[in-house]
Amino acid sequence: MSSFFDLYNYWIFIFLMMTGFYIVIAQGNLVKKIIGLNIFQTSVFLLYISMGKVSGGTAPILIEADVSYSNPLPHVLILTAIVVGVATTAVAMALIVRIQKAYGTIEEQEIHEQDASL
Amino acid sequence: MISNHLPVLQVVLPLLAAPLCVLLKRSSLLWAFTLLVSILSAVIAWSLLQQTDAGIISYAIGGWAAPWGIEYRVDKLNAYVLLIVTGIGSLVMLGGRKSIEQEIDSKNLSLFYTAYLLCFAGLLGITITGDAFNVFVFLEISSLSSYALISLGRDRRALTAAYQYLVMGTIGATFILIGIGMMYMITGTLNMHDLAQRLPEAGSSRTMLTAFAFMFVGVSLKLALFPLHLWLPNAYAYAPSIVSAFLAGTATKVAVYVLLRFIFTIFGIEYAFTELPLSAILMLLAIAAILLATMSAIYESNMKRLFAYSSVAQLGYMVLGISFLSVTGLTSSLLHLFNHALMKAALFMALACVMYQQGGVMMDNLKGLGRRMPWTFAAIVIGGLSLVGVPLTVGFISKWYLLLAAIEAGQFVLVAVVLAGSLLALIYVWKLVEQGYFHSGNESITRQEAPLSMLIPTWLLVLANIYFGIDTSLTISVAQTTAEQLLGVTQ
Amino acid sequence: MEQAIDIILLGFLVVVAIAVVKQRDLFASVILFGIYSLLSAAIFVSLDAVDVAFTEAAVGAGISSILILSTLALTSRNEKPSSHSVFLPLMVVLVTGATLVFGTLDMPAFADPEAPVHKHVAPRYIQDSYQEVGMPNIVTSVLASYRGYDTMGEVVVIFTAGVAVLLLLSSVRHKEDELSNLTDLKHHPILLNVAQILIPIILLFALYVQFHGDYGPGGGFQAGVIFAAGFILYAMIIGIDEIRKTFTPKYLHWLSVTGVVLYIGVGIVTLLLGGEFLNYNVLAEEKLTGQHWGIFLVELGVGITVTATMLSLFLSFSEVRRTP
Amino acid sequence: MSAVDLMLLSIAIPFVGAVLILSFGSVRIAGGHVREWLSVITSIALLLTVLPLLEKFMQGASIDYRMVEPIPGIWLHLSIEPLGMMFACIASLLWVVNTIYSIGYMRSNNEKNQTRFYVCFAIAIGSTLGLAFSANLLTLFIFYELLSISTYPLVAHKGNELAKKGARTYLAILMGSSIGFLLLAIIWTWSLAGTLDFRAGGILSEHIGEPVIGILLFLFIYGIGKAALMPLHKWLPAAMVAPTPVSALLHAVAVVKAGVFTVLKVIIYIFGPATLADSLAADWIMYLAGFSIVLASTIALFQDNLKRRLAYSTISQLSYVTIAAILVAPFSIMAAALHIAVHAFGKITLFFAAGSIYTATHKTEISQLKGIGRQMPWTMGAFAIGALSMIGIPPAAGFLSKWYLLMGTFQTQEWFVFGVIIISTLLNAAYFLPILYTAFIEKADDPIAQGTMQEAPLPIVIALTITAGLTLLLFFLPDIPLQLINGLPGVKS
Repeated sequence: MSSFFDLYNYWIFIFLMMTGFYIVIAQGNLVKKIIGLNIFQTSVFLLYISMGKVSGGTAPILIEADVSYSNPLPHVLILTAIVVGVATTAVAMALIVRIQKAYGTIEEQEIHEQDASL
Repeated sequence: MISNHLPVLQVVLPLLAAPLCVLLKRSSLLWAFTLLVSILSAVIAWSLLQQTDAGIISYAIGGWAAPWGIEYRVDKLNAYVLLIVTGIGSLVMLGGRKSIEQEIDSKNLSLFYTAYLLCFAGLLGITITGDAFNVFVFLEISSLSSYALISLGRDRRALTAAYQYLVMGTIGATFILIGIGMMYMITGTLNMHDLAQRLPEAGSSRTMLTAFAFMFVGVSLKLALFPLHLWLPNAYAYAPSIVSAFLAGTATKVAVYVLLRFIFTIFGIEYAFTELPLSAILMLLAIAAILLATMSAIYESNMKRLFAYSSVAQLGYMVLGISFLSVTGLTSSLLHLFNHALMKAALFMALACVMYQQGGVMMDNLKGLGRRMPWTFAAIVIGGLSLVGVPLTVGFISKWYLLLAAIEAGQFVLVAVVLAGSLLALIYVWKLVEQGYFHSGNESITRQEAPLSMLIPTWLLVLANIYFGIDTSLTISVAQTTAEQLLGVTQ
Repeated sequence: MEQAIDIILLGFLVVVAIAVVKQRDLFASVILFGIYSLLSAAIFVSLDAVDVAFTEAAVGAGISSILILSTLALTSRNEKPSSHSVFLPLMVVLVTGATLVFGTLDMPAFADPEAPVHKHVAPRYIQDSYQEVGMPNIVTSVLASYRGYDTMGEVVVIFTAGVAVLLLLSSVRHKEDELSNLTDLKHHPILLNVAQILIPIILLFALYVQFHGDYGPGGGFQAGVIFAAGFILYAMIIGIDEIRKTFTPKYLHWLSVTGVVLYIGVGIVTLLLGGEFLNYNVLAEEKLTGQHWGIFLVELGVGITVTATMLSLFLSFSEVRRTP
Repeated sequence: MSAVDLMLLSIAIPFVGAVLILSFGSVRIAGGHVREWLSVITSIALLLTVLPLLEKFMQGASIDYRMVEPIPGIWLHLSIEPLGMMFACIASLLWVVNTIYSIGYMRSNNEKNQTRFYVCFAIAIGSTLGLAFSANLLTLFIFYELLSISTYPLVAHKGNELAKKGARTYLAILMGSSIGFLLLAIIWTWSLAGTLDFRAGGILSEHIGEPVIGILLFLFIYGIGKAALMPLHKWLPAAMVAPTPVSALLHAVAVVKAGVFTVLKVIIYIFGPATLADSLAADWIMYLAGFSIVLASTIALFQDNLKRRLAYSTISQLSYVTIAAILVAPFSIMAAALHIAVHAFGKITLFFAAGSIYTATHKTEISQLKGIGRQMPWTMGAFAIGALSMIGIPPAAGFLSKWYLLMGTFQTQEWFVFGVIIISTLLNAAYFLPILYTAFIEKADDPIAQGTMQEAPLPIVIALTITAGLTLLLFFLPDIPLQLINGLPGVKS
């Protein structure tokens, strides 16, 4: 088993992920949920990138000197994931605007009440 | 030459067609173009399925060999799923024009078709790829477009349904992302085939277990596996009719495929079923899905929601088949994958006809429908009987194999559950029948049948429900060989 | 020293994240999220992921925040206290978190060069990509060539989002003639002057990022976002009308289609030239030249689509009618 | 035309008829609706197909046809054996009579949705023919389910709450038992034996031991809800809401006959007499059937509603077949097979008579029937013949099967069954003879009606006269059924 100092980075990221996740599932405001989702995802990105890190390594842009590079693959993946994240946020925001127009609120609970009263 | 590139064309064709839809403005052109693309995709899928007879097809995108580049890898399993998605897509589109014109704003039509094709391409992309991360990318293409498609429903609840789906779907996708990351961490690769070889070498570890757990939960969310199904009923219920028909026939099937792929190909039976109690977990979830979702369906008065709940239950049957870990069990799941796609596409297409003529799909709209729309209602009844598993329909074949698997496994409790599920399904189907045929005071009703352009595709699907319930040479042989391949049983 | 910075940054992240949970003012939450994003970007830099840092800063702190703020302007700023039961979410989160922590216990130590991730697949990118693709920036090589197909998917994702937002907002947008009376910040002299100086530089920088991605951090995506940011800044401070007149929705739409089609088109051309889809080697006599051309074109496609879509997203939100 | 063609034709004719009726049925022509003519023509065409088929079969033609293979190893497979041939003859013969009767009944009572009625009727007959000619359990199951589904609309025909409720019970029990038990039993059989073919001597004998025999036997017997073994009998009284021709279809022509037919087939060809001969479970079924006979007869005794009394009589008569089959002695199998025919003719006569009374006088309760014998002599004469057949008094055909059954009990020394038969015969007499007494001896309450002839419409009278005649004829000329039955495995030992 690895020691605490080898892993604390991961644990902090996990804490951050869970904070975001908590906001998504526990809070009722639609915008707030998406903020939580973003925090959740950004923290996952941190986890990914951290696994590509090589101690003493440098950014994976080739230079003449004989150095070790960090793993570029997670970077590529996360670039894609960031784009996916913003795309999701955009769609979510558009939905929220429409929900506001349709229900006059963006609180989950009030929406449920309106639907239930039908 | 072109036959070598079919794997990539399978996805690129609709993917390229999607933005090109913007060039077209006329509704008829848009429809014809989308239909053409769907049918061409189905042709490609069919020839891919033929090609897989000779073995697995591998296509290195960008000319980079796997695992450095992204590989498209087609075996019987995904060729079969590709055929389901494209086949259903084509038939739904064939009958979709009028319904789409009625339910979608005319100024949004190009964008609607664009989104539809994106969703279509996304589902195909998930199915065909041999790269774990590529699954995530195409998953998001299909998800984002389906959120938009669902939100276009006329009822304002379509918006909240789409939002709920968006949140659940994104959580699922993020879980999948975490799972992929951990698998990558253990093995250093993203290629599924490579993962399959390197994961056992890495030996089981806590990281692997976590990767498995996150993949499983993530995929289950997309699959609407009980109890993670909460997004599905509303999403199917309030989406535009054609979107419901398309998604009900395809989206969850692709999710089941992903589940199979990652359990059987990537992690392997050894790990998933020997080291983990996956069998028991799947069984429990399946039982709950079958019984509880069917019960919910019985009390539902919105037809689309009713059939959406029934979908959750039917997914339970598929998962139950997997849990037996036998050739028969897996065959039943794979058969049901195909058969259920046919049933639900037929039913939701018929509901699209009802929506088109009646403007609603509540129980009340069904009163006397057997007279008013005899063909449409007959389609609903046959689709319903197929759900129950009455002989001469596809549902019977699925149920036969599932029960056979349960009997072979000596699991008589599960036999009882499956039978109980069928009988409960009989109840909700019969509610419809009574409403449509035996509602008193329906003598004065005039006929208002749906237009032929919608009826014909609906009936093609209905007839497919019967045809594949009688001539099963295609489905059973593919399902069986695939099941044997997945289980590593060679005959 | 490096570790100390790390720990401080991580500490900040934790504080910000908790603050977002507590915060009831949505506007503040968004700003906090922007800060969270920027801090993450800083950590990305310290983790050698410069491209990612660049993108996170531009997207998380930039575009995402703008989109959420635009939404807040149309909805409400304050979150109502939730009467949700806290127990169930808390349990879910605890179980999920515990599973993850459990999973880390067998993970290789942080930054361990012997970890499996560094031993398979990645070494080839580091060792051979220069010979095979000819780019100093390995991330660009992998992004645009080895895994160019993922990137194509990414462009399609952005395009999809554009389509989705247009579909969603079409029914609540102003008509063309109602648009002129929207407010802008033209009357703030300082803002105006700074913007007038800054905007050309931003656009120039975007061009640099677009075409220099082969050598340094950056590429089509980052460039597209920066381009869009420049125009958005212009729209917010100097005048949205001119932006709107220049970039009509139709035009933007065409642009974003062009980008996607350009990317896929490159793939189709490689197919026609007898290679696999997106195998740039066949684009020219010399393999590396082919790679160069291929990457140039697809990055251009990415840049065009991203610029157009981002701008279109911003404009779509700005045109939503305020009255319900 | 070859025998196979005739067989296929005989199944196809009713379905084709159904399609024609559906398409053109509502058109009016001189003398009624097209649907009536079409029904008559179809039913006669069917009879004219089945009779030459019977001839060819009696000459020893082997008739076998495989259609498709929906599940690898299991074909949709048709072939004719004696029992099926007999059943097909009964169904097609009675359909002709029943059609004539239906026309009279449906017209006189101004029933709605008549096109649907004739269509479903034809489908039900087609399914019955298919069931009779099924060569394996899967094929049989398919037609069995088709029969349940196609008769549902007939039961729910009136469309009012009562009809819907009755039809719901009908369907729930029939499909519930067939999906819940029968299907399971079939799949289990398949997984044990690797075949579902009906084979002389049975297919299970080598594959199962005692506990499984019992469980499977129970699953089969209770899975075949159409055989109405108690407590799965509730659907029969519930289905009494249907118009009388439908009751005739259920009780005589098709549905319950399909049930006991399936029971017989399963016992003879799936288990095989040898397997059951010394099975404990078979004894249990025997006791349950005996119990069912006595209890149903007792309940019948207390029913004032004529159709309900007849329904409970059917329940008890069906268990005769089951109990005879489960004895698996040569004579008892003969009795079981013969009773299918005998009961069909007798019971259809009784229902026709009940319907005739209803059509002419709108009376449904036995206590209202005082003096009706003088008012409707043809009807009540036929009723008397039917009743005698049920009790088992010569010269009605009912005597024959009871006789063989008693012989069977001597063969097997099952004195329990012997006792049951005696008690039940007494009970039968006790609930049928008072009806005759009320009808013929007692004086009507309403003196005006007294003595005036007031028969039902002609088609009805013709129909019930034919069936009553057949009931008598069968007693004097039982050659054809007996010749067929002698061809059954297990009879000629």
